Amino acid sequence: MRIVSILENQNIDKRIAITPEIAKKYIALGFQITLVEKYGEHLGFKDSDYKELGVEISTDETQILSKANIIIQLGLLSDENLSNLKENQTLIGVFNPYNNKEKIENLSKKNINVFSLEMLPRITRAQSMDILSSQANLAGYKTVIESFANFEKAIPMMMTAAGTIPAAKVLVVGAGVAGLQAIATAKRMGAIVFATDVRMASKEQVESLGGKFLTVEGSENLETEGGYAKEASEEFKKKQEDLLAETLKKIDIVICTALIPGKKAPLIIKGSMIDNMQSGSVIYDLAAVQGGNAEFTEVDKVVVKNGVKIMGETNILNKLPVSASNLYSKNVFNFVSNLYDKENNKININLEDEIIEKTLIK
Amino acid sequence: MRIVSILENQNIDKRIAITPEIAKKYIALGFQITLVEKYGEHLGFKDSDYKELGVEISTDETQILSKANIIIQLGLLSDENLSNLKENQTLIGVFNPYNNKEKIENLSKKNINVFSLEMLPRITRAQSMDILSSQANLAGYKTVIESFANFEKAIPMMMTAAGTIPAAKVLVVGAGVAGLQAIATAKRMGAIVFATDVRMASKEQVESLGGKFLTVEGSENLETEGGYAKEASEEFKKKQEDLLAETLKKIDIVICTALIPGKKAPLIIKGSMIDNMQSGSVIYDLAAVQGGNAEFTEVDKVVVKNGVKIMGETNILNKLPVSASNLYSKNVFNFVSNLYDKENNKININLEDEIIEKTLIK
Amino acid sequence: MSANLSAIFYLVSGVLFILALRGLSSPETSRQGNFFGILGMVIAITVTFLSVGSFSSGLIYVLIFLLVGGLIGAFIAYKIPMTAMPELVAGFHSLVGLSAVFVAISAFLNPEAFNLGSPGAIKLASLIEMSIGAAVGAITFSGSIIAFLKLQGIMSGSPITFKGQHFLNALLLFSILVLTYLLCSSQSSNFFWILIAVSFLIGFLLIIPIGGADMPVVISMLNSYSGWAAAGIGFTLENTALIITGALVGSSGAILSYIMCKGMNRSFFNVILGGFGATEQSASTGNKEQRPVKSGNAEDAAFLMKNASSVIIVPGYGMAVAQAQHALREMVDTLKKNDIKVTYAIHPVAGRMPGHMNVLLAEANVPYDEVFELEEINNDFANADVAFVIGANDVTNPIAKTDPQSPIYGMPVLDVEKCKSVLFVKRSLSPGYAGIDNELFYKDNTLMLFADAKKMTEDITKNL
Amino acid sequence: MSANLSAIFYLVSGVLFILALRGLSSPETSRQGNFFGILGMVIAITVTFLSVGSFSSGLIYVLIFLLVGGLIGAFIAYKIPMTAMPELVAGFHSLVGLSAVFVAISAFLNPEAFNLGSPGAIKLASLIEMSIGAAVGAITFSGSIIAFLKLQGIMSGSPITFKGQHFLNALLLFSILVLTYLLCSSQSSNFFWILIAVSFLIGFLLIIPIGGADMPVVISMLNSYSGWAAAGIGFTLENTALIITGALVGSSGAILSYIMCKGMNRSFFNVILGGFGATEQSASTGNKEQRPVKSGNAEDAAFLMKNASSVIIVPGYGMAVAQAQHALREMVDTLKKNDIKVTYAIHPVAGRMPGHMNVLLAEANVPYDEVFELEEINNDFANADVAFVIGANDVTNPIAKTDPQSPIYGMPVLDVEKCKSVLFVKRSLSPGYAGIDNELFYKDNTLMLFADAKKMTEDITKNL
Amino acid sequence: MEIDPFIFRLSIFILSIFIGYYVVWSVTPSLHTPLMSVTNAISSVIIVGAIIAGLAGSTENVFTISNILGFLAISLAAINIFGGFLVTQRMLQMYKKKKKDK
Amino acid sequence: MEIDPFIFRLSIFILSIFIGYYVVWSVTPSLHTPLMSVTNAISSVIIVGAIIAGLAGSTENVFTISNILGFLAISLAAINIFGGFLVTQRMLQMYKKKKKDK
Ligand SMILES: NC(=O)c1ccc[n+]([C@@H]2O[C@H](COP(=O)([O-])OP(=O)(O)OC[C@H]3O[C@@H](n4cnc5c(N)ncnc54)[C@H](OP(=O)(O)O)[C@@H]3O)[C@@H](O)[C@H]2O)c1
Ligand SMILES: NC(=O)c1ccc[n+]([C@@H]2O[C@H](COP(=O)([O-])OP(=O)(O)OC[C@H]3O[C@@H](n4cnc5c(N)ncnc54)[C@H](OP(=O)(O)O)[C@@H]3O)[C@@H](O)[C@H]2O)c1
Ligand SMILES: NC(=O)c1ccc[n+]([C@@H]2O[C@H](COP(=O)([O-])OP(=O)(O)OC[C@H]3O[C@@H](n4cnc5c(N)ncnc54)[C@H](O)[C@@H]3O)[C@@H](O)[C@H]2O)c1
Ligand SMILES: NC(=O)c1ccc[n+]([C@@H]2O[C@H](COP(=O)([O-])OP(=O)(O)OC[C@H]3O[C@@H](n4cnc5c(N)ncnc54)[C@H](O)[C@@H]3O)[C@@H](O)[C@H]2O)c1
Repeated sequence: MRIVSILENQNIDKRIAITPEIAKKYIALGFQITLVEKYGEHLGFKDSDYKELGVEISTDETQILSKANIIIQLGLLSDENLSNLKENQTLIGVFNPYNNKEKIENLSKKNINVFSLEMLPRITRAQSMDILSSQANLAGYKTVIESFANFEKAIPMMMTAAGTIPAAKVLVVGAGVAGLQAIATAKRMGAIVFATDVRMASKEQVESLGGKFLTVEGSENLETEGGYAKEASEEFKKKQEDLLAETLKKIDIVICTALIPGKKAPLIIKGSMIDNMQSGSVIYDLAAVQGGNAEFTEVDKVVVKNGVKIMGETNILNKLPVSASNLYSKNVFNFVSNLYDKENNKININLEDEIIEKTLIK
Repeated sequence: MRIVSILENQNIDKRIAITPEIAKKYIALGFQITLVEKYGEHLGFKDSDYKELGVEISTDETQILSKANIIIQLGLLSDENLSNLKENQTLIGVFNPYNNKEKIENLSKKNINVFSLEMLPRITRAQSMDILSSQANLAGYKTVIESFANFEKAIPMMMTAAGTIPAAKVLVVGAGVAGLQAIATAKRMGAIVFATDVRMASKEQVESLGGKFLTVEGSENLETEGGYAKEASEEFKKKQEDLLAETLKKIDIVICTALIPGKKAPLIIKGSMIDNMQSGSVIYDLAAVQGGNAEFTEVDKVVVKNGVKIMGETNILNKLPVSASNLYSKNVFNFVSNLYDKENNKININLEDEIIEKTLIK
Repeated sequence: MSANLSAIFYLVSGVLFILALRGLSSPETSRQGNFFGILGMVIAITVTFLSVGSFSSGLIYVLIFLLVGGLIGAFIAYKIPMTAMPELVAGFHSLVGLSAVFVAISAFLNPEAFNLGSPGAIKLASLIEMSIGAAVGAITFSGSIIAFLKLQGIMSGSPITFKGQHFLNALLLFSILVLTYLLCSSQSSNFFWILIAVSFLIGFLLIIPIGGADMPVVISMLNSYSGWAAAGIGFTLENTALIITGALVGSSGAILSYIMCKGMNRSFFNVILGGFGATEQSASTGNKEQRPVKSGNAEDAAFLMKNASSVIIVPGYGMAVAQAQHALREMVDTLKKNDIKVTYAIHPVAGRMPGHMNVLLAEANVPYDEVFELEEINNDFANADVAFVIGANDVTNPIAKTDPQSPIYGMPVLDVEKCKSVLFVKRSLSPGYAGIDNELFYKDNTLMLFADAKKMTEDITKNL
Repeated sequence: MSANLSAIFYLVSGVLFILALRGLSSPETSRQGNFFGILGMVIAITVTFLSVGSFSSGLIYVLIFLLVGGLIGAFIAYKIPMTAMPELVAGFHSLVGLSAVFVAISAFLNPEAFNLGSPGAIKLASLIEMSIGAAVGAITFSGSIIAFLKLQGIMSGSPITFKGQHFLNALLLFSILVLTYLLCSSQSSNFFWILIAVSFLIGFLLIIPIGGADMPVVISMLNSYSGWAAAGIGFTLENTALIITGALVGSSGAILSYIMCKGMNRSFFNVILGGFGATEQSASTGNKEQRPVKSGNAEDAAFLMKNASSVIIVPGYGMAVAQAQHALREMVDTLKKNDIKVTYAIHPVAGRMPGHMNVLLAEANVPYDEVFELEEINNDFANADVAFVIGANDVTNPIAKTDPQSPIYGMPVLDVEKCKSVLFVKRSLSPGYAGIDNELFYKDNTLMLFADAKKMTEDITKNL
Repeated sequence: MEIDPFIFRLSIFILSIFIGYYVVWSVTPSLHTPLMSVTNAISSVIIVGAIIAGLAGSTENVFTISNILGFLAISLAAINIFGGFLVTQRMLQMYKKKKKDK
Repeated sequence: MEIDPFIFRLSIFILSIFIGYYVVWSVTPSLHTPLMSVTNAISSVIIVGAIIAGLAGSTENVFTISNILGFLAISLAAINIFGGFLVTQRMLQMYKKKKKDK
């Protein structure tokens, strides 16, 4: 069984899918590995590091792919490379099947097993393969670091002989995995952190990290109707918006992480709210690619509105590629281990297994 | 009495010397103020904000300077502007008199009072005017934020389902004001922080912030000879270097802040040490302008040696201009208050006052 | 032996008993305390022999019975498993009760021997004292028997209640008074026998409505009764040792049951009156079947940890909710001061976000080298004395290893149950994120500490 | 009144005295306790009047003297400033001692009235008891007088020692035994007078070598003596109330002085034997002139803060060195639970780097709205009850406002001294960064808490 | 002027109650179980009464009902005394071992 | 079989010592000063002896030395009783006030 991986388009993604640490684990399980040359060099993993472990390094992408049983990537391969894939090969990565429907259908037709890992069910057993969690977690962290770096004031409170610098106020919109890590990171730095989410369960979670949850008056009535706030009345939404607008006036940094799986990101920070924000504030929109939670978000651009910097990137993890690759490759390894039938040395596509069933794209 | 200030060369310095908050204080003391137009706009202080307080805004720099009794700046004025200054005007700022000897001598000849604030004596009473402390403090903070933003891994320890990210190890060289703030900031973020300094008193200070002081074996003998370690023997220095080299092998981020007043910064991180550092590590050299504490430091460039990024900027505070300006202008205000004889509405150059005596450049 | 001398010796033995109880104020002095108790008893018995003076041939029988009883007692003491302590104490109580009854009867039948007058003309005071001794003794006896049976599982542990129970009890207690009055006025032995019979009945009725969980309180209460019985007999026999000891045991038992109720957060009167407690309990249980858990307080936890040589801390989401990280650090510092090795075991998904626990522990300045991930530390549980699970639940649930049906099947879990003792700090028995019950709560080596994590940790620190 | 009835009443008053002391276990019940004490006293006195029976014309004098004494007592109680409590108690003790002596003499002179035999033929036991009562009473009297004089400052507070002091004391104590023996065997009143005289001398000698600082312990010890004296007289008069109360006061006083010694970290025997303590003290002082400071322990600090309605915390570099921020937060939480308003006052240059304190307080999760900078809070000190200065020094030094020569002249400082009380937590009297002495340490409203900041804060929390 | 000894006994009784009260409060909770078994053992000081009962009466007939009851009471109390003290000893021994372990 | 009342008194004495011991340990340290003044007040129950002394002897001559000493002792003890209890009351009042303040 041969596992291979080639480099992504470096403009889009600097992450890699197999770190030396994980390569070692594959080999221990009995796999052969081939990687393209300079696979990890930009992250400080030298080809020699891989070779020492017994990994084959090759220059020819086509040849690499042709030998492969399993191909592990982050995003889809280039069209050319895709067309070279053969029957019974297995392709693992994050392929966004909604947007790349056609390409993937072609592969399926060729009897290529395509596993797209963002489809993993969020069951406990799949936690160790959950690339969404592992990457969102890092994204949440990095967003805070980036926005702090772009903020022209200091974050923590400092009472000094030359006057007091007040603690910066950070608002985290959406308290999922990324949001929670953002809260934690901002809090560590000494910021005063507020957070908002539609899931009521997140209030406790936010508070467990020392954040303040923006609770809408009258929200108690809502909670009884069921944990989720989706079914919120118009009146409630109005109240929530008012609260947000009011809060934003004193907020220095906004971290947007609100997403709805499979849909466009909800628009939460309206233009009128931004108008009322202090000049010099920063909005970092992690949801930029899905449309953004803030009104003027543009991907990979810094939009300045009324003195407020609104930022968002395609892939913030490009700024944290080493950690991101470490976790990603570990996730994939766990996934492959689950897929692999060691006794018979073959990929065992057991559709009874929810994990395999949900990720396999048919 | 009229106080004026014009913009610095924006390429070198984005800070300003009079914020609206401080303008108000000057006016309350009975001063008039004139500023150049768009003086604080880049920092979010609008001209209208100043005007509301009674500040005069003017477009003509020459005119502004000619009306002035006191001119408050950060760095020296352009040569042209300098030549326009007149007798009995007072110029306050940070003028680096060692490097700008000639220019300042010219001014003195013209009977212009030049006060260079980095010459302030470090006495308790001068603490509120101590621009070195206030700016170094912010620099220490920002250096950490910048180096974290440039580090390709996550800083805090995270034990997750996809594996553990170990806590990053940070070494702070020089535990003065900037160094201590750097220690505090890195520690907050969850890094494991080491620090080194030649002043033995700094050990306790480092530990008071949760950092680990690199103690050289046999240092106990040294301490008895007097608080400072300058008089250290060669043998001791050798030991210290070995310890540092050993430590650096596992360090992810190095923050250099070691300075010796009025001298070139000491070279502490030797090339051989950098060779042994892990690829992907970051060295941020705050001492870059004074020559740097690391071997390959170049001002305003990112030098990559053996996978280690070595960075250093002329003025890191350009990335934190709002906070820096707030503190700077407050410092200067305190200095001016001390200088100003309210009853007689004049500048009172009382050479008995250590603060005035030391800062006045003759 | 002169009456004065023996009185002094009785006083001495009373004082020794006081010292015996006092010794228990700390584990160090406790064994010394027990020794004082034994000494006091030896003195009391010896003095009695010497002061009776008339060494009838009965002496030999006395010695024989003493020996037989002693042997039986010693045998039981050595054979009984430590876990059966509560039953044992209950059983022993019944004996004290019964012997009080026997002594009272004996005195009633042969008052001359005790200097109480002659049959049919017993001194009034003595008659009253005697009745009290006999009645309380009988109540102690039958009550202890029931407690014993309940604890042994021979009788169902669940409360047995019926309508009018309290009324009946009150009636019977009142009848005791009446019977005593009649006895005193008529000196007729019949009333004495009825009195004793009714007392047996009362003991029985008092204990059956009390649930198994409250038995420790009951035992302590019966202990108290046996003390009062002894005191009653003491007055009859004009014996200082019996009076002192009886009063001592009587009041200490009563206070102890009060303290225990407080510790269990139960109302003393509800427990003692019985039945009331039961309804309350069943209400909170709902109709869900509830398995018994061992629950303790901060003192128990502190005791366990103080005597451990290594402790592993397992933090979970509850620690984050309670923001107990600082308090936890404080507790660990105190443990370390006592030379106890403490490490933290972090499960990869503890909390609600990756690295949740790390954030909090770093905030509390926990050194990184004390923090271990699951794989590093999972084998250490078997060698550790105590696992201190604070607000974690799912991440310790062994069902993940055994039941493929369980939603968390396949998740690696921390093997806390391999520790000698497991302490679980949480507010209730409610499940964690995964919504499933945790088998560990019901294990023998688990002690549940029901409280907010911060509060509990602080309390434990206070007790260390 | 029959002897039995009065005995019962005496018992009741004894029990009431026990309850009086028990009431002091918490401030809530303390006033009730005092009431029990008064009640017990009223009962004891009334019963005595009733039981003496023979209402001689002396009764009127008794009442007059009672009234006069009562008025004087009440007057003193109302006039005395609260700060003079120690002197007052010492003074009162002397009275008890003296009255014990008087009663003993009275009984010796007129034994028939007390049922003790006739003059020259007093019962042996009574004679011994009487001697004990008189001797202890006399010691109490003269000892208390000395203590009173020392505390009032009439006599120098410093220990007065001379060679052979301990030997002399031992000799005198031994002579008491001899005198008692002689008295018993000869019934000669002379020995009785000598006995009393020697006892007065002993009291005097016992107290003079004890330093002023140890006086509270001494007072409690004298309290104990007065109890024993009362018990001695109680035996003489065969009075249960006196015996119970005497023993109660005697043992409680002894234990209290032991507890106080422990609290002050002094050896009980050193204090009681006197003189030893003194040498130790002077050694530690060295030869440097040292001004007196009031130093306290965690309990004192806890007590002050518990009774405050607002507390301002002033952290400084020492808090950072001790890493006491978490412990401090814990303490503040506890204070807030007691409804005490707590705020933090941050001096701009507290610590060793700008914002030093903020970093640490944020780490301990102190809410930002409780943290104030100097200008915001400096006026609040005047209205606060307690300033808790933890490891800060220079930033509170008022010399910056007054002495232009001082290196810190001109620096704004926190006006902590305006608080009702100032607590300084630091390890010693050594100066801070600026290297100058701080006047505040020696102020009247300052209490120094010498310890590591973390340790002390934890201890205070325990005592809250 | 003679006081009935009963009153003294009553005093003793009442004072002992106080002692019992205080003694228990000062016992550490972890020793509550040993406390129970010690008090249990102590309360069988009733054996004093049993011995008197057993030896009471004429020297000839030692088997009056009264005596027999006494004998039985002796046995019962003896079980308690030996059992109680020994079991306490065992329990306390356990505490000691634990301490030494570390 | 009669027991000397002295023995009873001794018992009472000893038991009271125990109570004194325990009672003090349970007093909160902040109340140690009131404790001292209360015990001081209580110890002047010696007034009982003083009254007996004052009233002792023949009804005619109430001024035997013995009586006079009694009278003096009464005064001294009375000072103590009133002074002690009242001053305690004042101290405790202070505690109460402080509590209320907030
Ligand atoms: N780490 C992640 O990224 C992540 C993300 C999402 C979900 N999860 C899931 O979260 C779970 C984590 O396991 P866990 O053991 O940490 O938590 P858990 O299983 O959710 O258990 C937490 C326990 O803490 C107790 N608790 C809550 N508040 C408390 C308080 N104030 N004081 C004391 N106890 C308190 C609760 O019991 P009481 O109510 O009885 O007090 C609860 O049983 C796993 O099931 C994991 O799959 C993890
Ligand atoms: N903030 C800045 O930027 C900066 C920079 C440099 C210098 N300074 C100077 O530093 C000073 C700051 O004032 P400050 O009041 O914060 O500090 P300070 O005046 O230096 O006093 C600190 C006190 O803490 C005590 N201490 C040290 N370790 C302790 C421990 N473990 N437990 C308890 N107490 C401990 C010391 O007394 P013991 O030894 O008796 O315990 C010392 O007196 C000012 O003079 C300021 O000018 C400030
Ligand atoms: N069981 C597991 O193993 C497991 C693993 C990872 C995550 N989770 C849970 O899944 C949940 C979602 O995590 P995620 O980060 O992947 O979610 P996500 O990335 O899809 O969304 C991020 C957050 O945005 C919030 N959001 C959506 N619309 C919003 C709006 N209009 N306003 C404000 N907030 C809005 C969502 O509620 C969510 O919390 C979390 O509760 C997380 O704990 C569970
Ligand atoms: N009294 C006051 O009011 C006041 C105000 C500010 C600062 N200070 C003190 O002044 C001192 C210096 O502060 P600074 O930040 O201005 O100093 P700095 O900027 O001149 O130097 C920074 C640090 O580098 C260290 N250093 C120099 N050579 C080194 C070498 N070879 N290796 C390692 N470290 C080396 C110095 O000891 C110093 O700690 C600090 O102790 C600070 O607390 C006092």
